[in-house]
Amino acid sequence: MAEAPLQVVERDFGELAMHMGPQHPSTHGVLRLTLRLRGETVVAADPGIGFLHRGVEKLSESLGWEQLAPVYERDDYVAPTFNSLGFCVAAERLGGIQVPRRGAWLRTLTAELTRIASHLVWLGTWGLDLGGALGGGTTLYMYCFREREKILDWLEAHTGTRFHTNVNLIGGARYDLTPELARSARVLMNGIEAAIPELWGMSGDSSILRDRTRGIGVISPELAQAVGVTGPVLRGSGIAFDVRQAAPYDAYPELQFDVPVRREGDAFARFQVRMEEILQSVRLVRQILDGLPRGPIFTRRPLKNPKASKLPAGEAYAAVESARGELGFYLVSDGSWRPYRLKIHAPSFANLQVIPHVAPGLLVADLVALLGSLDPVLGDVDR
Amino acid sequence: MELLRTLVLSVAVLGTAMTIVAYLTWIERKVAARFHNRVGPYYVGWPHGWLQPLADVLKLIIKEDLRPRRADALLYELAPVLVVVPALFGFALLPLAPGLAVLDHPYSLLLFLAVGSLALLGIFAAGWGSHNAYALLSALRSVAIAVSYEIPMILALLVPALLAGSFRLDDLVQRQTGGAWFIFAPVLGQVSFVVFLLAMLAEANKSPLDVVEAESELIAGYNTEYSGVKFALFYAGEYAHTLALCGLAATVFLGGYLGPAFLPGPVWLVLKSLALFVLVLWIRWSFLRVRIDQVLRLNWRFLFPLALANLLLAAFFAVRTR
Amino acid sequence: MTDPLQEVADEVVRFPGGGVALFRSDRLFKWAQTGSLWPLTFGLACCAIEMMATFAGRFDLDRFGMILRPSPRQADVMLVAGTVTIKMAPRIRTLYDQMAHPKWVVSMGSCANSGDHYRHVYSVVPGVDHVVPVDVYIPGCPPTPEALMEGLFVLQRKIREGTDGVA
Amino acid sequence: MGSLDLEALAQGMGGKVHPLGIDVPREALLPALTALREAGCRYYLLCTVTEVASGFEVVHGVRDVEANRTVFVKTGTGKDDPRVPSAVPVFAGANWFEREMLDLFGVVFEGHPDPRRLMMPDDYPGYPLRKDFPMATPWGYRPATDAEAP
Repeated sequence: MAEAPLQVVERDFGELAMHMGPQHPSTHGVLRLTLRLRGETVVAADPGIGFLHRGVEKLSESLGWEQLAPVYERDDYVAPTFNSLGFCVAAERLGGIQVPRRGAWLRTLTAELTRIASHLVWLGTWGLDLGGALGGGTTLYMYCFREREKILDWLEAHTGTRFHTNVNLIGGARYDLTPELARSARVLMNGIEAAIPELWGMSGDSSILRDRTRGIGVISPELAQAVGVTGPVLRGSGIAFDVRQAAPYDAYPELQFDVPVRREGDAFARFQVRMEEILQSVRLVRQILDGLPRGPIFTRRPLKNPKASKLPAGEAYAAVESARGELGFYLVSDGSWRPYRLKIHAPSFANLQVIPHVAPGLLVADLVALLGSLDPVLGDVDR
Repeated sequence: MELLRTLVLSVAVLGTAMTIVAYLTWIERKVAARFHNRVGPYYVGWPHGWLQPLADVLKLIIKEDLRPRRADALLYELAPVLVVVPALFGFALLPLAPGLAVLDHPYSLLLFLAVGSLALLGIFAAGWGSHNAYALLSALRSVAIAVSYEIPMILALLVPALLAGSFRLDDLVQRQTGGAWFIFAPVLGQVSFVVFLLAMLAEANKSPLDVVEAESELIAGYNTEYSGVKFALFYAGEYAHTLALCGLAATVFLGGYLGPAFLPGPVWLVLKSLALFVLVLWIRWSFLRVRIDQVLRLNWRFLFPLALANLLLAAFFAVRTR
Repeated sequence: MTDPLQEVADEVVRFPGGGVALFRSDRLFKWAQTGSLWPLTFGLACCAIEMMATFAGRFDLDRFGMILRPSPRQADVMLVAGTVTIKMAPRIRTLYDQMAHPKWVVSMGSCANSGDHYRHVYSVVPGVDHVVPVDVYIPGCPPTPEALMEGLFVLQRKIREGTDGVA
Repeated sequence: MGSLDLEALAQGMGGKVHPLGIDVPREALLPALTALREAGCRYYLLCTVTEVASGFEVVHGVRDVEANRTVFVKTGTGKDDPRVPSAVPVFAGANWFEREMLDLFGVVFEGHPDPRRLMMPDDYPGYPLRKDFPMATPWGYRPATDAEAP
């Protein structure tokens, strides 16, 4: 039988289409990245979300004003107190409700502690991304969670639960601060301040992390503004915008703190911004503990019957600086006992939009580093 | 008669090797826990989880043995065996006492390396056979790394071979009697030991060079699709491969079975290998992972020239003293 | 919690006169299965953060032989931690089918148990038991690490005494 | 960019000023956004839709970071033909926000590069956030029986 002619099949390797997620150790929750790869390099990345869409905006059209804060705390579950704080600030602006100084200062105290805890979760999970579950990354994750446990213990002592604390009320704070708690908070802050150099040594100082994150996922200031990224991602690209200074709320007008900014806009810049933010938060907490004013902590008692609490008709937009960025609430009220329409500007939602613009050209390992540096929380994205 | 001696010796060596390999998983989890200042396995086998490896292996054995429908049957089934056998073969070549080794071959050093790199075939067969994109990517990476890190490893081992003037592991150990371990050779010893250590990290895919099994990027790398006994084989094969390389390093650099008389020869070899294994663990649990192209760049730009220069220096040094 | 090995030990029947010991094999296998329960990392929402805190240094489930396995093939327990939405449910079912027998499911948190306050929302499956058969339910929103550990102990007790997981 | 420009801008586009920003007719949306962009509002904040009696009210939030001023540009659409020009050519950040509004309200954004559903499964019937959409629609997941399991 004649030898079959040898065919030289010249075939371009072409692109490998691949899903990363939604169940994937490093996508910070249920995010599905549809990747088109050529070898190891990403040609195109399209994030698919909605796997944790719990219809919070539809749900909030059937709940009273008093019942909504705990629901929003489950949105961004890594930094929960910011969500209920954002909603309360927006509702107070819509209804013109005054918050007593002590209540405002207490709300800022739990907010800044939650920011530290959230940044520690970010650093720990980023370590897992860059270092792997069976490698050095786990060591960084363990040390970060060890510090975070101390904060959660304090929050449990102050509010009764570890992180969904329900501290914020429309019109003030729910729990008062006892002298022992103030003392233990000071000890806590000394502990955190002592731990940061150690964590920095394990991550920032190691040249492996620098080589893996420098120059990766560079977001230019123009792209940052056009896409509307926010928080440490925006400040990592050289734009010094922080809601705590732009539209101060609660106790921030009376506190001194500076906003860390970096020019390079790459993953390492965002890393530096968040690490400095932890130190700023420690400074803020100390100022609050020193200057906590006396007086009542809320103006209106939380009403048992939700139908009794009404807010005037109208529209309002108010935002707070959450650990991930500007968390805004666009309230539309028709004067009844529940909101007519409520839109949440989720910081992670805006930050994730930058991936299709920045991902092409990165290696798969860089994509994981970029994703970690954006610090998305999928509950916040999907609402 | 000769066959009987080898048979008994190989059963003994294989038996101890497998128990040590099983307990390596326990050592790793305990050492890692120590780094994370937590406790590690404790309640399975009460005092300190000393029965944990038995529980893991037994559970994996009674797991369902499944194969994905679209997996390539031959490659998928063969891969675990292809990974474990070369790793275990290495133990046969290590000299336990003067003139006593399961397989005493004049070129045992080269034979060890040759068989050791067969494990790569198993990894690639697993990656390609299990018809899974993640496993495929991991298989491509493993080929790239193993091929590029073989060369510095061999060059690093040539230096002690050159100093000892033979490729027989037993001669190498004899040459190091009286505390003159090759690692103490003025410059050559330290450099070749470090080069070998780095190459070993990449070969046995331990972090920071374990890009092959990078969970965060590729779920579980080439063994994504394996469960039950086949996964247990992979798990044991990886540890056996690392222990064999540690044993080789101990034999070549730290004077295998030589040591003060109060402990018998083989025990010294085991102790030295375990010491090196803990060193590998120390490196593994404290550094983040290096990216795939940085791993290759580290090799071709730094490790390979360094190993070459070291070999030239050793050759020059050997000629002068001969 | 009596030491499982102790139970196995007193099951040993000393063969009269001979050095042979008889084990009832399923006791031994059950001891092995409870001794190395490998959960599948499956964090959906807030409970995932609490699950990570439980596997971290302070509560350290490694003491009971539990390491997190990323791939469903090598996992024994699927720990569903968070709200199950209709877009995620088919994927949960696929992952469950990919796991090798014997396998168990632990539903962590009231969102996975019954959908919690999102129960009547259009995009939420009211409880993961609509998707996969569940062995242990852990109440709480989120359940504290101690509650999660208690749930896993209950699963161990169930394996030791009750049905051998899902057929 | 003082508020005075807003007054002039609104008049120029045939709209009016309201407490949070300006209200312009549908056709003038893109010119208004481009004008705001030139005037310094380069940061894109959000896009939301509110269902009002006369139809849907689409709101785009833009901000001038230096002057720290946020302007909300509103435009109304009819009940039956919820069509609005897409803001993606002017602001890249509007992409996902508009896809979400399409998914939850059914407002069609003409000229949107990738008009797919964002939150709900692709074959989901109806638009959940509309007032007439019942809250607990039983389009739930029915578990695949073992026969269908892969």
